Amino acid sequence: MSLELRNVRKAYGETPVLDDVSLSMADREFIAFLGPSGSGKSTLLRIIAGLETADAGEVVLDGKRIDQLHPGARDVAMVFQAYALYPHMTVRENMAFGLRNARVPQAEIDARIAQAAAVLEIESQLDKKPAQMSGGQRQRVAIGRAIVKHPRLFLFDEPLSNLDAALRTRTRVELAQLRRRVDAAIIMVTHDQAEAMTLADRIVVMNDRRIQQIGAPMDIYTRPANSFVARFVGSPAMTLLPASLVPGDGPARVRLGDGTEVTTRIDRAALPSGSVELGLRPEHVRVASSGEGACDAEVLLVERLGDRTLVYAKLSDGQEITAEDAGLSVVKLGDRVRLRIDGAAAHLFDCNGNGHHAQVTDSAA
Amino acid sequence: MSLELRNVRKAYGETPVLDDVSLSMADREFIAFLGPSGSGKSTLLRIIAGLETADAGEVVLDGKRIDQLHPGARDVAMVFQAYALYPHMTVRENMAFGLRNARVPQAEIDARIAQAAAVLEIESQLDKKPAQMSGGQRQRVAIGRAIVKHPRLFLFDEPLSNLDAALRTRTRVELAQLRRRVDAAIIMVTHDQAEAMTLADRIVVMNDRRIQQIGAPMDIYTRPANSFVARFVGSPAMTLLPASLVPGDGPARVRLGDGTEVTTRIDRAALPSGSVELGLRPEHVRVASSGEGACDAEVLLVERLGDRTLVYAKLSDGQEITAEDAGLSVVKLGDRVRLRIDGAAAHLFDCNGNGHHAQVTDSAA
Amino acid sequence: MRRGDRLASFGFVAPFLAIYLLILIYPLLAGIGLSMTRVDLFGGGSFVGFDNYVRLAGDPVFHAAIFQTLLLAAMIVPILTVLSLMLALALNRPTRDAAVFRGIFFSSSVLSVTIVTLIWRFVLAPDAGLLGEVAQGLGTPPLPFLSDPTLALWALAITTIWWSIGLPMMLFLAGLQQIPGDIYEAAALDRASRWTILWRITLPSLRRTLVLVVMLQTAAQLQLFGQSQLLTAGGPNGATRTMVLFIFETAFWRWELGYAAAAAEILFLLIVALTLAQYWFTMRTSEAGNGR
Amino acid sequence: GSSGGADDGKIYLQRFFGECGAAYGTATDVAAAKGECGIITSMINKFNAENAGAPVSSNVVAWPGYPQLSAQFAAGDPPDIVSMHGGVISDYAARGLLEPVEPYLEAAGLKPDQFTDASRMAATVDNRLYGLPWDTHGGLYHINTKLFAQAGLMRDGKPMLPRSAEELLAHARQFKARTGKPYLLQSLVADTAAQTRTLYTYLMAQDAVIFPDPLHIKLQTPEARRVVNYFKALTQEGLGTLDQDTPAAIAAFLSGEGGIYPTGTWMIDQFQQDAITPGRPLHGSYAVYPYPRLWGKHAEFVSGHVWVVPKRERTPAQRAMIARFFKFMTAHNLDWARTGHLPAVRSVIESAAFKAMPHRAEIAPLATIGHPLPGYVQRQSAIERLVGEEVGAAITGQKTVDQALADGERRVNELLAELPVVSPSSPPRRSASSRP
Amino acid sequence: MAADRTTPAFRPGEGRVRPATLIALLLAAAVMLAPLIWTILLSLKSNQALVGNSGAALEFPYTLENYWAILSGDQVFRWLFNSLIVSVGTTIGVLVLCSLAGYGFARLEFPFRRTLFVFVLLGLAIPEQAVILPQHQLFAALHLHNSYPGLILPGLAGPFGVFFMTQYFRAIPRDLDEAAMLDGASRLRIFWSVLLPLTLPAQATLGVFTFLASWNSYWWPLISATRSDMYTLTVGLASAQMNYAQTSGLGFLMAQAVFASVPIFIVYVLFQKHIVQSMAGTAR
Ligand SMILES: Nc1ncnc2c1ncn2[C@@H]1O[C@H](COP(=O)(O)OP(=O)(O)OP(=O)(O)O)[C@@H](O)[C@H]1O
Ligand SMILES: Nc1ncnc2c1ncn2[C@@H]1O[C@H](COP(=O)(O)OP(=O)(O)OP(=O)(O)O)[C@@H](O)[C@H]1O
Ligand SMILES: [Mg+2]
Ligand SMILES: [Mg+2]
Repeated sequence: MSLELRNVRKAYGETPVLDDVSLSMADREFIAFLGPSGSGKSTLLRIIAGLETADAGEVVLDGKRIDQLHPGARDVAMVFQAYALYPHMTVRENMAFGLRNARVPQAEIDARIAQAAAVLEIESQLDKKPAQMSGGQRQRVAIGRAIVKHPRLFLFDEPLSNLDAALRTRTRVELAQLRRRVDAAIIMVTHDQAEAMTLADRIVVMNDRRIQQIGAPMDIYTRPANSFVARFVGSPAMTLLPASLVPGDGPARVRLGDGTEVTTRIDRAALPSGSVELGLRPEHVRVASSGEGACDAEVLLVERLGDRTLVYAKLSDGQEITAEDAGLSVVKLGDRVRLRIDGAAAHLFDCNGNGHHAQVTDSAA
Repeated sequence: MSLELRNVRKAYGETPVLDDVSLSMADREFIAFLGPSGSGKSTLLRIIAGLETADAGEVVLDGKRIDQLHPGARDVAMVFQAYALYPHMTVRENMAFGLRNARVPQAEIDARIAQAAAVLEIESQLDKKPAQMSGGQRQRVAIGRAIVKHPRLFLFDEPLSNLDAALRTRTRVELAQLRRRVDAAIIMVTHDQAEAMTLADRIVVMNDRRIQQIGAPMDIYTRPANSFVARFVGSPAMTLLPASLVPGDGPARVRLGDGTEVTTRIDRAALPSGSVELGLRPEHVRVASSGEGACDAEVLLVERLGDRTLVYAKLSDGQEITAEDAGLSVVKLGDRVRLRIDGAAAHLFDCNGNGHHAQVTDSAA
Repeated sequence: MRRGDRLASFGFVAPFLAIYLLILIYPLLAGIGLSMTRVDLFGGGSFVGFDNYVRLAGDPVFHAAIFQTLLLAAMIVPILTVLSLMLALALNRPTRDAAVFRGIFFSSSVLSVTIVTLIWRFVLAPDAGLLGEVAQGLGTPPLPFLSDPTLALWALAITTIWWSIGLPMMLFLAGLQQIPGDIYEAAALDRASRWTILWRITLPSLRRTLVLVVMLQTAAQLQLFGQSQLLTAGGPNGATRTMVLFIFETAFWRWELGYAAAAAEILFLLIVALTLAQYWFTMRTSEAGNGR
Repeated sequence: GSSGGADDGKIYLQRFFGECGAAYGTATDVAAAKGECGIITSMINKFNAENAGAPVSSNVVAWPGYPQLSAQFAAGDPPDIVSMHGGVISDYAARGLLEPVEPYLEAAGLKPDQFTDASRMAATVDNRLYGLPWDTHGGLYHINTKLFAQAGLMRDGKPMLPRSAEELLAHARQFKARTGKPYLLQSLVADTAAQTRTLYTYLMAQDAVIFPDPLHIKLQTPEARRVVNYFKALTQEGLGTLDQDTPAAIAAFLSGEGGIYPTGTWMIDQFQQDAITPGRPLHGSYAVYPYPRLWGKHAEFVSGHVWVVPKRERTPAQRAMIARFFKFMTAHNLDWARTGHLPAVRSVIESAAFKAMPHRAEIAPLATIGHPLPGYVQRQSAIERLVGEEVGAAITGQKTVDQALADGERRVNELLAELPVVSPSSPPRRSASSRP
Repeated sequence: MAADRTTPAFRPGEGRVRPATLIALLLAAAVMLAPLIWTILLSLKSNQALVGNSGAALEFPYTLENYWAILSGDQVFRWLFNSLIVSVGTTIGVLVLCSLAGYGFARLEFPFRRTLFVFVLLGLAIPEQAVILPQHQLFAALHLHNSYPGLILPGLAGPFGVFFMTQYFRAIPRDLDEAAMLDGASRLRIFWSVLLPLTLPAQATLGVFTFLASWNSYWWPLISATRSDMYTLTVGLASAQMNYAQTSGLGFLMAQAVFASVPIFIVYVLFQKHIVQSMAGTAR
């Protein structure tokens, strides 16, 4: 299986939604489309599925253009955000519907349903109707309906967003397992970066009608192509602080608004002139118990996550910054704390928003 | 402000929903009701609001019984899960509605709305209708509608569950700020433990019609009263492994199903006899690069969160366990790894599910 | 979508459209042609241009019919709307009793106009009627419901309201079930009184249903016919002659097809104008704040 | 669909008078039948029994059946024999839709002058006879003699009928004073025929010309004013009822709530039933007479039922069967008289058998004093409605008399002015396409 | 402990009906029912007993003779049969046409879709009497009078059903169509297997209304079916009345009224559960 999108464009009336999107995808790859609401993720997915027609560009599956094919003839299966189960059919009928349309023999239909039901552990539910099932069960049925078709490509549109937190984690594990068991490529739309990072081989970060970056999850986390990606990927988000370059040689050195200076490991030569932003992940900004740190801040919110504590704070020039502390941190709202910035792990973004990263991979906290 | 619930009971028809619930709350306290779906959180909140009547028990606000009062007369304000904004009224009218009903003078109404709008940064939205606003804006309006009433007690029913991940984090910060600015107590219902941990002074963990534990967030995280609380609080969840006590003196020592032995810091004397479960937070189960660890496991799923990596694995006896590794972990699905268990931070749960914890507070990873 | 698709799509509406065009629109247009002729039931007419319309403009009987039709609609539609709304409010509950009551209030809707007027003649006729008996029991002279011009209009209005309360009630019930329950709880916490809730929460939420009911009923009541033909024969002194009765008499008694057709076209335009005016009015006022 | 058959002489008869298959579905004993429906049904049954192949197929229409008949004409598929009111014939005849029936009468061996003047005139347009005269019906004073006695208005066991307008007023006052009940029960609600009947009758009595020509009516005359003013005054004085429709007025008369109920011949049978039933309020106290002479001469507006033959292609066998049926019907005219209507056949009206029926002697004069409207007047039923509506408005006081008469005259003249100019001989638009 | 612990009602449809409301409802129900009960009582009295005295309806004895009279009429069962054919035919026709058109207007793209929809809605403003004569001429030209198609066709042209079904289809999530499309279903199959089953409550409602209107229609059958063996029940019963039936045949008349209403009452009772439920989409 290989999917290729070439220069896809789409507008609704006067509003452009996708602008020259190209992408190619390998066999059995799991790709996540990640981006904020309205960035065109669903539209792109629906163009692949054939539920929308692109204004320009090509969709090629295994070397064959499919953009003129009927959705049912494209060998793709889709799992909808709200499941879109047929409410008047039993689970079994839901799964069989597409196969019947494709004139698959009844024996084969039964076999595939039995197999999918076993994989998803919904054997006992086969004769229920969707209304009689819980959200999690419905979702498995929706996945089952896709599986039985043995498609070459699965499309998931925010499959987890309707589930509560606990169920979401469980289903995430299930999706990962599923992915090992089916012989097909998967595209999943999400705006939850944790989901994308956990599941995907590669992430396509979208914003503002365009693909911002394509890459493996860790690449995107550690080397965001631009400030949008930097801010969007990672939870809590990377702090971006306006800074000015301190003249000199060697790795780039910047000064923050409150006067703090930070030395990075970034090649000064690669940076264009103009103002920059310093990007800092929370794990690289530590609350310093003693005075060895770099800057003062006032605590705005303490988020205790158990194993670690996130501290949202305000620098003396009013810039907000997120820092991390130990799980049993004693920091309280309103405290003044000192923060130690790990310049070696810092990122810089130039005036065009493009990212510049340390030449050596930084190590985890 | 002080709120007291005394022996509240409630059943819908034959189904008991709340069973002898008592609770007292201090002035300006922020309490979260945390529990799985169906545990009666909303019901309890609605009893306080007056939207349901308890079958037995008392609700006392500032020494005065309020359980017979009309909801509008109780001096509480509620923010509903789906906001429950009046769709045909503008934001301003939504906020003014309750004040008009209470015959607050127009000038005072205007002043309160202006103030609340400033706090919530929705000044420019005041003349819009809810349908024209995004989810996050709507929610702020719902909070604004509560604020303008200057209640003595705010009630929030899962205020964040309808928001997407990014907005949820932002709103969490806002709620924390709000809490500092209003002179009132707050009760929030949630089934998201991170939310409860971040915001509340005390958490009331509910399950199965009863309060399971009341305590400060860190208390609950570090000293869960029973195995339900242990499993429910903390994300990812604490791993609970069946284990047998190894006879001997000193702190309790247990043997897992695969033969691994773990030495805890828990007082053996306090434990009743019978089987136990060993509780391990992921941060206390580390993937060991070399052989110094305690047990072997096979990786089921790798969840890369950027700054750290969660590893879901299976021990040789089939028990699942969650471990943590560095952000840039190289562990892959299907790998066999060794896990090092930090026995000093482990918990034990006896056959009644009651928790037993280390005598000395364990330190963070 | 592709061209063939569009044709195929059109195929779904085509059967209805074909029948609609043939059976409703063609006769309507044929009616326009007819309205320009002087012709009786058996054809052989002559073209007279707009003579029939000019005649209508000067026909006091037609003027009275228009006035009375509008008056009747103005009497029936508001009362019907308010009553059916009140019933819907009272019966919007899942209990068995409510279902029985709903059945009772819908029961009259299944009767034909012939039967309805038959029944109501016996209720309203001052001598033999039910109301007459009641009046006699109370020792007052019975109201001359069928012979006093004003009361006769009320007789038609009452009969019509009794007959047609079921459908708007059902529409309102449906509308009520779409209002989310939590805004009522929010209102309770906002200290809203029952009255405030009705006016500020329930009615605004029912707005679309309200518009639908008023429009459907206006269109229906402007076509009121059987009641006035069968109950009062348009009397006394033509005081209850509606436009459709006028059209019917002109066509079937006077055999002046052209004249009847002209009156029918006027009625059609009147209904279109009034319902569209209502529609535009409500859309305009709701557009103001609700940028959908 | 066609109502026509092959050349087997079957004919289609369409009538009102109701459907009573339940009681008379197979009855052939005409003498035993009761009521309009029963008698006519038995008659047709009998004819079918006497003729091979039950040649008459009958179709009952809802009263009065003209919308259906017009529809059938318009669709080119009218029946062969149709019951029709005399006043309606001119409409269809003027359009050339009816066949003159002289040939059928001739074939049946019937002569026009066998029929009474009143019944023959009702079927005559342009000097041609357009149907088999069947009966004459007109207005009658149905009287409650018990109340009359109470009011002191009985003499020699007979009710005293007024001989002038002044006398009627005096009687009415006396009646009201002694019984406390209205003298006249009038159905003024939803019934225009009664008012028109009264006006036409007393205009005819005064020799007033109502329709000077086919396109005009004259109502703004002293004669008309006199009549309307008079009944208005009577009603306004409370001597006549104001609020009753026909069923209410009938009910009031049957329960003895008033002295006189002016209505047609068709109610005699019903009232007589009550009059001979012990325990009924009307028991033994019923009498009936033609409208009294109040002004001028004794004349009365009447009409009649007629069997017409719509124009369409017919086989000789069918024509023969129509003639045969006419002959049969005429022979049974006496049976029809039991309904209360005056028979159309002269010899029947003069027969002892007829006179022996209750009240028939009293109403027989209708056949001589009765006049229908002239045959050249079209749209008589529409005109009757207009005139009745205006007269009713005047009597109930909703309009002044002058205004009502002026309006009535104007509306009728406008209606007549719109008559399309067609020659009576022009064929119907669609010919009988469905017949071979 | 307070004795009264019932939950107060804040959502509509909860809590007890207030006594004042209940009394008002009972009164209103009495007003609704009184004429109907009166009619039934009248139908159970002999004609003779009612002549001039309809008040006798309140007294014994009652009899079924009027109903026997109706049932022993030659043609009553023929008329009943005709009415059933026509009403069922019209109902099926309307359901088929309006479902197709509703789906088309709600879901499909074709030129002038919105304009056509408005054009169809205009039909709500066309009074029957305004078109009945041209219709009659048209049907005469097509030789459709005195036939079942002639009686059924005019009932199929009503726009209300299209409006109703369109609104209902619009309320069904589009996801379902798309899922079915991906399942390889043709447009017709999506319509037939996926969406149509979901409109069953709406079909029931529209079916009841159509059946009711068709059963009660009077003018068109009166002038189109002029042969008594093609009469529908309404026309047939009207033809069976004598003039002045309100006086001398009152019991019979009322029995006819009851008799003619029974089938629609049955239809209503069978389907009433769906009615409110399915109207939910209409007012959008
Ligand atoms: N049918 C449509 N007509 C007009 N505009 C549309 C339509 N569908 C989507 N859009 C617009 O196109 C843009 C992209 O929409 P799309 O649904 O692809 O976003 P998304 O990335 O999936 O967002 P979300 O996370 O909210 O689902 C949005 O601005 C949306 O408003
Ligand atoms: N009106 C009601 N009638 C009957 N049972 C109800 C009603 N409301 C709630 N319940 C039941 O009461 C129990 C507690 O419900 P409640 O809404 O308080 O749970 P919750 O903790 O808020 O759950 P969630 O997180 O899903 O909102 C559930 O089992 C629920 O099914
Ligand atoms: Mg989307
Ligand atoms: Mg809840």
